[in-house]
Amino acid sequence: MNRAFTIEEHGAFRSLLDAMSRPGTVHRLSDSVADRDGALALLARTLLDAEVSVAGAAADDEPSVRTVARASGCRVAELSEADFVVAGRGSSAGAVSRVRTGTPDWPDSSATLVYLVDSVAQEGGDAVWTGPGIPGERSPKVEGLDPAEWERLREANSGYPIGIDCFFLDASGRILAIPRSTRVRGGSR
Amino acid sequence: MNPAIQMEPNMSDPSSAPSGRTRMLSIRNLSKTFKLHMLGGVELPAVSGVSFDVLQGEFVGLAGPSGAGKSTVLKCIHRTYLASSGEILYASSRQGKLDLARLPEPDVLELRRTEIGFVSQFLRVIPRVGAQDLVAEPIRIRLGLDAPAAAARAAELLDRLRIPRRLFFAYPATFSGGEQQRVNIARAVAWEPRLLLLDEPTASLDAASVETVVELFAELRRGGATLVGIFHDPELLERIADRTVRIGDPG
Amino acid sequence: MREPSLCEIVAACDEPSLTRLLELLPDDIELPRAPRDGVVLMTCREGLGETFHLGEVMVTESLVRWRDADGYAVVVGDDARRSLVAAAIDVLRAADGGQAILADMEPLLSRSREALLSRRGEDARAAASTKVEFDLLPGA
Amino acid sequence: MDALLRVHGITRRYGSGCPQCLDNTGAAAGTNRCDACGSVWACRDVSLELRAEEALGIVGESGSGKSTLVKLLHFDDAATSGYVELARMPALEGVDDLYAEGCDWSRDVLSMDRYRQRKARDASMGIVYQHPHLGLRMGVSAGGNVAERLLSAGWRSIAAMRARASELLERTEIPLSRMDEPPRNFSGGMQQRVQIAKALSGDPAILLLDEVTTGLDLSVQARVLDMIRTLREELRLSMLVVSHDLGVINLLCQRTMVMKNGQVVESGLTDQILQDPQHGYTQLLVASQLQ
Amino acid sequence: MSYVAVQGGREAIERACESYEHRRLGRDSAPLGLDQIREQLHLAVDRVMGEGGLYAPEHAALALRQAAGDTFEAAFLLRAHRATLPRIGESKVCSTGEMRVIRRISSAFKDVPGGQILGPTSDYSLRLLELDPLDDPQARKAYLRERLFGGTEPAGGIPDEFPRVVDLLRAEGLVEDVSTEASEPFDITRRSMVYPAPRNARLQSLARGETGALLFLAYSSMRGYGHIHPTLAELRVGYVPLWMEHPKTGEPFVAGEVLATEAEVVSRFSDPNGDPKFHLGCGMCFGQNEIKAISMGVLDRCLRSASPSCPAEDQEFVLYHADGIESMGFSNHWKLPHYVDFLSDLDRLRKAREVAHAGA
Amino acid sequence: MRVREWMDRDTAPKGTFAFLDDGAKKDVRRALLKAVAIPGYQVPYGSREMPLARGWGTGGIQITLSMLLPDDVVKVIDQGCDGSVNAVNIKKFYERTARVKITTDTALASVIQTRHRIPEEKMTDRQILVLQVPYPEALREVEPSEAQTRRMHAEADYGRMWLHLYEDIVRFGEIRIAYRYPCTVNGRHVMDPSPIPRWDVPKLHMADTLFLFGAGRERRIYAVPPHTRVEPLEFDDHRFRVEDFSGKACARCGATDTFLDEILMPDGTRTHFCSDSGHCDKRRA
Repeated sequence: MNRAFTIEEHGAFRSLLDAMSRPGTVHRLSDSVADRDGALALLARTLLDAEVSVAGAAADDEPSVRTVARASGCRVAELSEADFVVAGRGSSAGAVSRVRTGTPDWPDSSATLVYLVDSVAQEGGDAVWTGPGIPGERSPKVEGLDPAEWERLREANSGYPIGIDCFFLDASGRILAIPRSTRVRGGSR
Repeated sequence: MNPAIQMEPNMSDPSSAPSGRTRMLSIRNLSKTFKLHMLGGVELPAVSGVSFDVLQGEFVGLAGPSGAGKSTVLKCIHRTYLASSGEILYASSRQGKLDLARLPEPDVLELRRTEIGFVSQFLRVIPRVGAQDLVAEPIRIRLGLDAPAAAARAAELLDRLRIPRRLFFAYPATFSGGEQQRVNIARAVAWEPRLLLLDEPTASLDAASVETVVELFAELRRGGATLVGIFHDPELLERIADRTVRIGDPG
Repeated sequence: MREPSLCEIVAACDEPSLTRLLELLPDDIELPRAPRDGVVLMTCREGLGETFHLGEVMVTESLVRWRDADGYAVVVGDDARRSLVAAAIDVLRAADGGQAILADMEPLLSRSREALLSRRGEDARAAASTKVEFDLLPGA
Repeated sequence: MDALLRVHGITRRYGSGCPQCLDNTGAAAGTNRCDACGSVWACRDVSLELRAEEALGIVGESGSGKSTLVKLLHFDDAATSGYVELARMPALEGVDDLYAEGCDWSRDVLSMDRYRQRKARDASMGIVYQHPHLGLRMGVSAGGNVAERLLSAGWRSIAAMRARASELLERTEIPLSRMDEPPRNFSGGMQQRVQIAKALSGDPAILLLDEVTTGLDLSVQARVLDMIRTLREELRLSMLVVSHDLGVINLLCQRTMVMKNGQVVESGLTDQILQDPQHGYTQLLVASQLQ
Repeated sequence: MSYVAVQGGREAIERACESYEHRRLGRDSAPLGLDQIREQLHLAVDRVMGEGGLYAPEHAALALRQAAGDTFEAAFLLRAHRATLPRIGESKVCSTGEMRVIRRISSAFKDVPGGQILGPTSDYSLRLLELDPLDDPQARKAYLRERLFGGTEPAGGIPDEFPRVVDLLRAEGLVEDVSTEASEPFDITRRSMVYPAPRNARLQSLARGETGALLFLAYSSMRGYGHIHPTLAELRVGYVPLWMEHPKTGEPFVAGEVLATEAEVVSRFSDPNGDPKFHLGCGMCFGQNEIKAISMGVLDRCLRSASPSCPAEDQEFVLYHADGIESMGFSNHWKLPHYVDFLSDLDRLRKAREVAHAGA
Repeated sequence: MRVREWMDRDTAPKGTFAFLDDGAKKDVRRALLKAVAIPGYQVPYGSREMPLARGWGTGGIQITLSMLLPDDVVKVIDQGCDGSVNAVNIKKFYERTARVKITTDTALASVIQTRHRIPEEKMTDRQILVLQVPYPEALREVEPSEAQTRRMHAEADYGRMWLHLYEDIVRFGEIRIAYRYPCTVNGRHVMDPSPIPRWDVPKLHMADTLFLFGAGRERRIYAVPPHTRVEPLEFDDHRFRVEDFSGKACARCGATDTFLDEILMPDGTRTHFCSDSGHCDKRRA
């Protein structure tokens, strides 16, 4: 195996882990990746393999799905079966309500969503995030995300611990996460 | 089968009698047939086409030969038996005019709780409940008296019915037939029902007790209660009932 | 008895034959990736019809390319050279122009096949000699 | 009087079911097991309404489905179909998403997730099983048994829980000196009374009683039954009383449902069921009753 | 400075490893060859492969040598090695019907179609320890070869395929139908077990179970803490072809052969649907390990009990505790220091005693 | 690559960076992300066998290996001590397979793997603590069946765990659980914090550090993200208490605010030393 590749994946995972542990903070997957497609492929290589599957939230997410599948060798599945779901253009087009959210016994058997957005920033948003990983509160900003998604996510995560976890991947390959444990108050975006 | 004597066959509105007194009960064309599945579905007619009225405050006796179905009529009114056909119209103080033959069960229970009492020939013994508690229970629950007041009232009734005080806390299951029946009557009258159905309440009583019971019934009536009853002793019936309705001979 | 497969025959080669087979391989066989050892999950159907994973088998896998054709082989055990030879023979059989080389290899493979069959024949013979012969009792 | 609990066509089937099932099973067929596919219809299309402060009896022989019904209502088992609603009551206001805005009735509790089912159940119901070992932890002290539901409900003061346990054990006539003893040391009747105390600990509006006196000596039975009567009156409980014993039903219940082979064959006022049974099976049951 | 117990051990640990190795290499004896282990201790090799869940005779022999003959340790080495290997893929569904049989017996019928093939087994030998070493092992080997292969070929030989005894019973409708999962079998090496476990997951788990653990549990059922009194319908030992699929052409091919043991047991009957039928159980494992296959067959049936009434019928009990590597590792870990836990325990005990004495 | 090249070259180095194959690492990573998203919930994963025995930290090792970077500085402790058998073994393994730097100084480490202790020194938001877990299921104390405990977590049915504590208090006047003290995480899941002493439990609450828990044999991974509520189970009138070291001090560094090992001296007396050896060294330096 390519050792440099392997180490790059280790680094990307540390960023993903950091992002998920500290919701609302911004991270870069790798210094050598500065675009969304590259970052998406790296994310896929880091986390996915033939044991899991990917789906697109909408029909026009097909190219992103191909990127993920090619980079990782993972399977392509129906939306309702997929472990990872790519939502391009900042919207799931309502797919959030159809992806797996886990079961009471196995809340982890849920999908992880990756939204492709314009840009992410740790501050400047008008909603207030609280919960594990957040000292006090944070108001991150996600540009290029369909404002309706927030309500959809709130709905999907209302039955905690059942729910879904999301990454927002921006045009310059930066990433920000929101796990199901985060509570979002106010704001439309 | 002979139809029962009909008092006012044309009565159409049971809520007001010509005399001006309220019609409390109006039995219309009541029939009851028992179907015995264990005997291949054989049908035993008990009463057929019974109609009569009872006015508010009246004491109406049911008469007729043994097996005529007097008790059946009484139990149909109490809904212990399900009428096969006919109507049993009852003027409830709270719920208005009702057909007891078809009233939903929870409403029947409500009436039994607040308006209609029944005295059977036998005391329904409840294990481990003493005589005084047994009588006090309906006073507490239905009249809403507190426990000491209910106990006092129960004691008074039991005294009048000459239940020895030493038996107040004893379980009635151990009592003689007469004692049990007196407790039964005390329990039935204690909560002052609006309509009291009596199924041979004095059958096993001595003469002195019968007199006390007659007095108690009289007191109930002075309070406005209506009574319908069966008595094994025709003379007693003659003496205490305002009038008698004859239930037909069995066919 | 089941005809031994190419992979089995190559795996059964003696060391000199294997060396010779490697020498006979054309120089321009491409290895898109090096032969790798790994495991194959062995799935079995048991006597009651259920399919389950009996366990993993250590194997070596090779993938080769030659003249626009792909050759592939998996041999049981950790032996990259045998796996590579089997994959190469696979591609020689599939591609145009492999016949001459294969003809050179044939005697080696054939010898190995014979040896393998003979070994299996011994197993069968030993088994047959332990078969219980029930005599039918007379008068039955 | 208002209803607290409504059950609509609840069914519990074990097995896959088949088109012949409905003809092959039920009271008329005399079995709850389908010959064609082997499915068992433990409970079939049962509906009922339990009113405030009423005791509703469910009578039937073993295999009639009465205990299954109780299990379904207590979420010990999952129904195949049908739904169950709970009336709006203060104790249940804390359960998320149980009532729709402005509705007097909850949504179907059978289709809620188990977390909320459990919360709803703990806040509204208590259960007493025939076998004390089902309802009690035999190795945990009597007081601890009573405290368990309080702990589940979020009580966090040892002193308060012990006070509450003492009160309930006293009510069920368990000597307080034995509060810290495990029920495994107790007699059957005493175990049953601890079970009742435990069932009452969460202040339930509804008490489910499953053959609670079966297997007890007659004298012990009488004591337990009397206690239940008293508690019902004092605590204004609604009860669902399951028993094969018409005597128990007669004593405790105003209304009664008769079940056979998973189906309800008859329901009515208890005295009417006993004195004027309509269905052949009920007549047989009444005729077979020891007096 | 006085003795300080807070630090230490690195050097001692190194020396302990070396000491083990030194002892293992022996003082005066010749080094142990892998081919010797593989050929002459083949049952130990088989056992290690089965419990290690990896069919790799060379590596198993290596592991046995490195573990100084400790099969637990050797199986553990094999599994640890497996963790470093990529999974190249899955085989096609392989069938024991294709097994190249070296041994096959049935205790259910005297003469079964296909015959009773006793094969290589110690079952019928006297368990007398051979105190006199062989004068000439080579001569003995030659003698045995002559006995086995020397004469004329036995008439008929053995068939390529053997009918299954269970199938013969099934044709008569005498054995239960075991419902099988149509879907992809569960893979316990990739997913954490879910209870109730599907049968295919249970079989996979038992197939890599520790022989002694399976025997103990199965024996508890046979002896009376359960209800399985097995009759061995069939026991087979032989080589099963490992079928793979060519990724480019899609053609199936045989990558090699895997030695395996399969046991089918029938047990007392019951009438699940009105029609009394025998219960069945199936056991199968890598290598020749007959006790394991039989025990697994018994446990397979036990674990299908509708109402578990003894430990051997409790899925969690059996499956969580039958893996030798896990139970051995965990038991070993008690040898690690537990100073902190124990001190914490002491603190609790002292406190409770204080309370008790204060109350007294 | 041509066939000759392959035959002529040196044998390729066996083994990958950080030992585990890619599939295993990805499985662990996916589980870790779920674990962080549902604090205190045990995520199942495949769990590969490691060259160390089950029970010797295989869960923690898999977590560390799936995220280790060559420039990480790693500290490994067992019972608070860098020199303990288990810690030495694991460090050797990391050095060999990932060539990371090893330290005994908590402050210098980027990843700390531990068995049974949390360092005394307050950890920062740049650090990750990986805990080795023998029993991931806090409820195992009261319920042996996995199917049952899973149901209990699903329903947040923790009455029996609380009852266990209640009974202890009634019987012994004290809660007997010494280590592995159950905690409620994020107000929802009851979690086993691994066999750390009660002394260390408060360090999990609203910390700056990410805590990852790995149980290899039991195939579970769970996590406590930073700034997360971790509350030991306690009663209003019977509070959670840590080990009592009042009146004792480390015989080596004099600390009175650390978890102390009790050492039996050859003369039969007892003395105390810091359990966290690295911290003790630092104080003496």
